[in-house]
Amino acid sequence: MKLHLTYFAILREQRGATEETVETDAPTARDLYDELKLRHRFSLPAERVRVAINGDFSDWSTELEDGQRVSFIPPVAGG
Amino acid sequence: MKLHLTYFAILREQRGATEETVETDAPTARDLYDELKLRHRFSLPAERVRVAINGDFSDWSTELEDGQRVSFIPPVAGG
Amino acid sequence: MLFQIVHVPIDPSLLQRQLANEEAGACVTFEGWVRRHNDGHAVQALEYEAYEELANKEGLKILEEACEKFGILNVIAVHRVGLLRLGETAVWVSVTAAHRDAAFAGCRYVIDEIKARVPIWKKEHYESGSTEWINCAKP
Amino acid sequence: MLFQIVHVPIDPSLLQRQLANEEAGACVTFEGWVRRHNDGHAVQALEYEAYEELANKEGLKILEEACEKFGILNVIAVHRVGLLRLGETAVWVSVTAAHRDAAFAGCRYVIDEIKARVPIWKKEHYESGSTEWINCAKP
Repeated sequence: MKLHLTYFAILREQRGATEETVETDAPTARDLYDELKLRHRFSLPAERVRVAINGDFSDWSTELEDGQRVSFIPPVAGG
Repeated sequence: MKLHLTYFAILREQRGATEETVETDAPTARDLYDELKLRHRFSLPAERVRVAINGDFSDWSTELEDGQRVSFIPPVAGG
Repeated sequence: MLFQIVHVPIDPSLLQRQLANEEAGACVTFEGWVRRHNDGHAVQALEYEAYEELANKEGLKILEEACEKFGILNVIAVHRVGLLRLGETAVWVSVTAAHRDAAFAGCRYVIDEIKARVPIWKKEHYESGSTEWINCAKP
Repeated sequence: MLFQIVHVPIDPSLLQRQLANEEAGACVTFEGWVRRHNDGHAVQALEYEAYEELANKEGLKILEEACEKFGILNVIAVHRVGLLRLGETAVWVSVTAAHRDAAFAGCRYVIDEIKARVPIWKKEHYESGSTEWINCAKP
């Protein structure tokens, strides 16, 4: 399936891109992060990252579907 | 002795004056308040009033001296 | 550190500029506004009166206590006196600190102590035409 | 109730005017300022970045929670993104209520939750030339 990814902050810098479309067989959001972490050498373990699907916070165990927008949320630091 | 009195808020209205100079033999601030309360029918019991002498909070038991500035402080309500 | 009794409307932006400080990460500000209802009465205006000499001394003492207790960087407190209309600001307290814990605690302390200790009095003017000195009703 | 991510300097007086309310007796405002020192580092500037779509949803959810939990009258929260210099305001939260207990508690809740939950990130630029994404260092 095809997924549309957006990256923010430290993940955007480590990926070297703000967004990309990927082809993947990862069944869950967690599997996708693990795959990308390995490919792009992300420094943050999944335990410190959250996932958002189609603009809402979601669970790592959520099954991915073709065409979704997926974003990984590094530890926040507003204020 | 002669004392210079200033009145605020409800005491000013009940006295009908902002300030006055009085001749008194009242030994303490508390005695003076009791004397004035009777004379001017102040509604507030001394327990709910504080006294300031020469611009500083003081004790009711303070002995008065000629020429002092004495003010009675009704319950405050700033803010 | 500044405590003031003023007879004109309070200008927050002018006051807050005096608190600018590169070591401050947090600024907490309290404003007390004249509101329409108090204890079920419809308020039309408030009249504040102060014993200014003593209010200034006691106010400054409170600010010094706040600095010492909470390690704040700076604090300004201004109380207006005279006749105030609905919506106007009666009191303005602003506190800066490196972090927000101290700024919140310091600001809260200052307004609580001002209300409890500073010789300022408030007379409510009601729509009915009657008036009342707050906290001074017979026991 | 308003939550906003803005790309320009925050104008407090303009925002606060929207909170005017004759039932409000208390207004508590928190401002987060860029300060020179953090954890012993000399900071030159801060860079904030947000996932705006999600930040707006999560921000509004926090404001709704604050209204429900504390019975406040209104709340506005604005967070700036982009490059900020020393002394500039990164976040502004202002809460009105009938009384100060609710205004203080509501304001504190909103800033705490924004810091913990809203997808906004901060990169510190140090005088040494190095930079760091806050909270993202290796464990």
